Amino acid sequence: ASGPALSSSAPLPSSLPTGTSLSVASALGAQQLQLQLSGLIRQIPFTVSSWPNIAAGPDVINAFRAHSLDLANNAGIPPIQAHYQGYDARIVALDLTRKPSYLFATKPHSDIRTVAQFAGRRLAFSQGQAQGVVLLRALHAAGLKDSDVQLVPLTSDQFLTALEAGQVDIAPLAISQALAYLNRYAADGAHTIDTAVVDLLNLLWAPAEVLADADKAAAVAAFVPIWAKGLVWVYENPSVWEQEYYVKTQNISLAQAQQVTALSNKPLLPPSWDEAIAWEQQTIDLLAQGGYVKSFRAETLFDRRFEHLAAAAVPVEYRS
Amino acid sequence: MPAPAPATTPVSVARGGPTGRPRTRRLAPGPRRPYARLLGPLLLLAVWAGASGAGLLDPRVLPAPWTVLHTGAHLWTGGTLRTDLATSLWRAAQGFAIGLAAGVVLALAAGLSRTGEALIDGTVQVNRAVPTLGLIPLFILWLGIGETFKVVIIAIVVYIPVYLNLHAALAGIDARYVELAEVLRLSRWQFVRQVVIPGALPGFFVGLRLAVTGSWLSLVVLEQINATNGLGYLMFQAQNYGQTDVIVLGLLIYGVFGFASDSAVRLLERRVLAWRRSLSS
Amino acid sequence: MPAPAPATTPVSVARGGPTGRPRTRRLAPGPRRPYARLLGPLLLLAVWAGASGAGLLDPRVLPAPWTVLHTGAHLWTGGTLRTDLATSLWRAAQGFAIGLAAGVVLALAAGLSRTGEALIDGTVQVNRAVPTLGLIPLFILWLGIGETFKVVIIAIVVYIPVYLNLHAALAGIDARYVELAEVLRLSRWQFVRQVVIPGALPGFFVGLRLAVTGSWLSLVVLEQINATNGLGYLMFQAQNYGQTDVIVLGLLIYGVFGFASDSAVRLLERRVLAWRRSLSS
Amino acid sequence: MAPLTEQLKAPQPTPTPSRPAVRLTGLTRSFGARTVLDGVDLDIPAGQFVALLGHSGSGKSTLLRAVAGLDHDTAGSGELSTPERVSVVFQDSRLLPWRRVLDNVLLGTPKRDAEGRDAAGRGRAALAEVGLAGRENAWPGQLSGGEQQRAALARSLVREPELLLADEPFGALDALTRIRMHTLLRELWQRHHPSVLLVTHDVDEAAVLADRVLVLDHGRIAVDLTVDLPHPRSYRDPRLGEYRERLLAALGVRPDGEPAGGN
Amino acid sequence: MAPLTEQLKAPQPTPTPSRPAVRLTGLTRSFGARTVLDGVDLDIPAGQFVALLGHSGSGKSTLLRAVAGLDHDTAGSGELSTPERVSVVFQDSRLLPWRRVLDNVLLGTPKRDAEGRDAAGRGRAALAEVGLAGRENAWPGQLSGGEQQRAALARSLVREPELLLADEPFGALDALTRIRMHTLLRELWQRHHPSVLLVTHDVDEAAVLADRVLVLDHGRIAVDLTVDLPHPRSYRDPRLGEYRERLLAALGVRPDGEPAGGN
Ligand SMILES: Nc1ncnc2c1ncn2[C@@H]1O[C@H](COP(=O)(O)OP(=O)(O)OP(=O)(O)O)[C@@H](O)[C@H]1O
Ligand SMILES: Nc1ncnc2c1ncn2[C@@H]1O[C@H](COP(=O)(O)OP(=O)(O)OP(=O)(O)O)[C@@H](O)[C@H]1O
Ligand SMILES: [Mg+2]
Ligand SMILES: [Mg+2]
Repeated sequence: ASGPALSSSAPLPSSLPTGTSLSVASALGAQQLQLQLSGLIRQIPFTVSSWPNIAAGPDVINAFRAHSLDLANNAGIPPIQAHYQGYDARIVALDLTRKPSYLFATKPHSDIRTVAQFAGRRLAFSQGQAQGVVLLRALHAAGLKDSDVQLVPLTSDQFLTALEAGQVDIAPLAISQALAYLNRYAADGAHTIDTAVVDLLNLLWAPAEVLADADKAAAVAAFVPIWAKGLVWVYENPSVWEQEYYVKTQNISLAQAQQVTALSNKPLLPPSWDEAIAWEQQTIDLLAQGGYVKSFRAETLFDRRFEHLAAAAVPVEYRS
Repeated sequence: MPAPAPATTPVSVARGGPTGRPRTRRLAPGPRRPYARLLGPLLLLAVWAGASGAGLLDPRVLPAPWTVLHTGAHLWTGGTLRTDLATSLWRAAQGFAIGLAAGVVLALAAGLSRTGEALIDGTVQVNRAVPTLGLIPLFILWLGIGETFKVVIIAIVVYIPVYLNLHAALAGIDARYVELAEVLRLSRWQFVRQVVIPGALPGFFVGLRLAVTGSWLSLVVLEQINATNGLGYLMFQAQNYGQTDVIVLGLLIYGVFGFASDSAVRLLERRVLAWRRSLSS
Repeated sequence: MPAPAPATTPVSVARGGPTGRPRTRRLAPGPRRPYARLLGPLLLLAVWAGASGAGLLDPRVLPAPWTVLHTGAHLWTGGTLRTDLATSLWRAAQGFAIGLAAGVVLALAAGLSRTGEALIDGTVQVNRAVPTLGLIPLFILWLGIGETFKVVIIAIVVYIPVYLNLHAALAGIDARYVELAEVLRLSRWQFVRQVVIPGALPGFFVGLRLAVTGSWLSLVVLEQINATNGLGYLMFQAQNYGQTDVIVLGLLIYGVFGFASDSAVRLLERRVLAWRRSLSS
Repeated sequence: MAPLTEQLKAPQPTPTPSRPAVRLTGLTRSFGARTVLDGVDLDIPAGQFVALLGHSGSGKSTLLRAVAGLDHDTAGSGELSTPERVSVVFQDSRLLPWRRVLDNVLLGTPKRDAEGRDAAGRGRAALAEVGLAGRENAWPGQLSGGEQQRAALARSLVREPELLLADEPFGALDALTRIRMHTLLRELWQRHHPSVLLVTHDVDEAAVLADRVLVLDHGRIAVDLTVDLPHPRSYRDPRLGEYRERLLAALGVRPDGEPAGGN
Repeated sequence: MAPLTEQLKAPQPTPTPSRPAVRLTGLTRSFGARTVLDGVDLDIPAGQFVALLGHSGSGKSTLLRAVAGLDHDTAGSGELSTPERVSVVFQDSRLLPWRRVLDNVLLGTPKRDAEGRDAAGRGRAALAEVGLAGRENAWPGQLSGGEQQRAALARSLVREPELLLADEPFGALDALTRIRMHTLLRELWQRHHPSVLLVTHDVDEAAVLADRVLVLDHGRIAVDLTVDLPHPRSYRDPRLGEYRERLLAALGVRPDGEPAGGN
């Protein structure tokens, strides 16, 4: 059931016809559970036709293409990839991550202590993923070029193994993963190197064709505040989340779950997207320098009609 | 008439007694020992347990069997293992059924008529040469990301060995039996049922065995895409959280399942091929 | 003596002439038509070209054949396609050779002695049930992420169908030929060479065909790990950059390669099995 | 020995009724460069019992396969007409190894025939007639050579064919069993009067059973002999002696069991 | 018919040299509940030519397989001693379909034998002797039934065994070819003096070829007859008549070719 067409410059419709439905990504089932636990799910004024468990950027783009997904939650890279692949999708909400979410872990018995020492070393690199961009940004910040280091192409799920096997000197690990790694290998002289580089964006995005459907665009607009409130709810109820999500559905121990939630970011839903757009532009330029994409204007990735919605839905403390 | 006796060296062979042995050297492997096939896997398990117990294995790399079993028990009672297994089995079973049917029908069509062969056989060869993983995006485009797409991919993984083995097996059916069927004026359907299928069964069973594990294995990849349960999902998750014991548990379940399903197919095979007098029987 | 003639309906059948046809309905598929197997793939290609030409296909989803060919020519002359293909072929060939040897040796050991069977067969069943993808981390730990590790994984993918098909085929060798070998006092080696291997060849060829494509297919996954060239790498890159034409080119190369290698094995098979009088010959 | 058989060629013309059950005209068959059948002309009237003799490798089985319409891919020419319901006993017993003996006998027969008779019952009866009562559930591989041959015979007999082609159906049988099978075959013939073309190597068998005996040599029918004696015939019947000697001579054997004409 | 053969059982004792080539004592073999060999005692002196007769299904092949040591998994007991070099012609010709005829004949023989003779040459010669010159490169599936049987015979002959076990090796041969093969076999026997145990259904063949004829019935040797006539023997030799009739009677056949004793 598609609604009337909506130009990308037209204001968002205010009415939401009954029967409108969206398919919303729920990575590892988290999104859906979050809204259920917080009760926010009852406030959704449209039908959620499904909650597909789709997280990885390429999978999301595929699902968008297949019309199997209307709204997804990703980091900053996938929208750039989608644009580069010629697929038109727009960012409709964003949450800034101030704390770095990645660390550089060394292999056991390594003498590397700073990013500057990366020169000439073997670095695990997954170019289509956030980890890859974090690495590139860190090298850039330390004044190193790609050619100064050995980039070992791997998918991020092989990073841990590659470190354990001593096949790479350095791999960027998500902080939760890095903790697990250190728990096991710190005794063998494995350590981590902090980086100031953040993976700034946690965003909600949708295919342009969804946003060109007046009814669906209205539904998306209605979902953004709920999404924002959900983030806040999780942040404010860590113990419920640990128990109900990590322990019950993810099969991990409470202790491990607590470690993970302790590292989680405070949600930050800025009323203005300028900083995010600038950051995204930097990323694009960085990737373009490495020859991984062609440069373009980051502005085109954002649908600024939605800019104010998320911030308006949360208490002031979560806006800056 | 009694000729000069050649230098014979008679070998006394007593039969039936405890010392009785035939004098002709046996080239066939001898009588089947039931459950002997368990020996290899049990040995492996013993080595693993021994090495773990002796502290030779880094538990971060390969946890001890008891750790894995403990994790298994824990996930079974308190975790999601039960639903994961049920979901995976159900997916595998659906894909398997469809793939099996498709493989059999295509193999019969291609094996019994040259037109069928011209249309089907080359296409199947191309299809099986194309990486199914590479086709996932295409299938998602056509079928969405729901269950259908998973079942279809499993069916593809299953139909290929079934087709290939069955097609080859029925191409190899002795021409003498085909002649017999012609002379007896069997209808095409009788021919298929009473000559082609039983004659091709030995080869078909190999395809079946490859297919059973194939259906199960493809879940590892498929259940990383829009699944919230299933064994593949469980292992994928564990990889995210670095839970080596869960990963090894998953591999163990695969191993046990594979061995069990293989044994089941073989049991069936032995019953259905009871007529066979071959090297192994 | 002349009995009352039963109601016969003689059918006049002229042979050799243009109208001559045998009166017994043929159940075998009839004489082989060379190159007929190309028909299916060519049809597919025609449909693809037709749909592209008519504008029915979204070129972002499935580019036209000529676009793909153009990309191919471009990558061949100006790009890395040549080295990619050569690298992939070399990797596949090494893994294939090792896997083939391992599969044959293991199948013979398991098929010809009950001890071998007890030790090997169950272990192989467990091994093949365990997803090779799930084992990648373990292999990285043991073998690193260099070429060795890739070759070993390809070898594993290859040895499984070879083992399974050869083992089943030799288990199915007619007991009468085994008796003959015993009576002729063949040595075990002669028995293997002159009875077991030729007798098991038809099944072995099926395994070989599955293995050839298997070696090639596993590159899609393997060449994502620490590879900077190879067909799998090319496709992986293309996926990252949404170069649909390159992906389709890769799939096309797989298809062509699969069809060609399969045809080669079949040609070999037809020559080696020239003695066979079967449904297909 | 070719000239010898030539000179012995029986001049006796075959009595040809208006519409023979089997008619071969100029039938030629060859394998590569070897011509095995070199223009065979043969009419078999409906209901005639014909025995076919010939050296090993002379083309008897090739002829039978041609008449049965089984040689789709063998090079050759000629005209051929045969009745619709043909039954063949192959030289090898050709039982499907994966069907039990009874199921082999019943292969392709409907559960009940046109007259409503139970197929299984008839199969059992046929097996009993060939001396295999009680072996209905054995696998073919569990039968002795002669038992397999008899099972194949039973399979042909339950079919009540218009034309029975039998390729040495008694080759693996001992004297007593063989005589029993002869009786059985004659009885079947008396009941339904099929045309029979029986390949045999036993000259006595041919003379005792058949109305007409052919000898195939060098790709042609070299001898065509009508045996004009009433049935049942005894092996000891002195009138058979003449036929026997003529046939043996056509096969190149002297009556004392030595090869004729040196060699 | 059991009582009949019993009453005909030859009382004649076998001349037993000090050390027989083959000795079976109390040999028993059974398949499930069917006892096929029920305590067979048999000594074959080295170099003796023995023919074995018996009804279809009486256990002749089972006995041969036991002597050849092939029945690893058949239930049974008894003592058995045989020479080392045994050659078997199976009841089916059992050529490996994937080896050409000459390669089948040479299967398992070394390229040159102990005396330095070329195996291929001997194989060709053996094939020529059985009338298959020129067919060396044919596949077994391209041979006629009788040709396959002769190729199997050739395979046994090149081996110069101490004991030759042959299970109806002439069953599919016409009269002339059969006589030639008889001659060939006698020649081979004269050259190397192997012990021979020949299963046949042809009473004449047994009487003409063998020094001693056995009839197997109800799992035992029912008749053990020494044929005391000089070689070569003629089929027409009237002295054979008596042997023939005793053997036919043991098989349950009257001399006129009718079953003995009703039934
Ligand atoms: N498929 C084949 N390819 C080549 N030659 C063949 C083929 N089939 C039969 N022959 C040859 O044709 C000749 C006649 O064969 P056929 O089987 O008709 O002989 P036959 O008279 O039945 O002999 P037998 O009494 O030994 O069974 C033989 O020499 C045989 O070798
Ligand atoms: N594997 C088996 N399982 C069951 N019964 C068997 C098996 N092999 C042989 N028999 C039975 O044992 C009996 C003797 O068989 P054998 O082959 O020795 O007979 P034979 O004397 O050689 O007969 P023929 O002259 O018909 O070849 C037969 O009744 C046969 O059915
Ligand atoms: Mg023949
Ligand atoms: Mg026998």
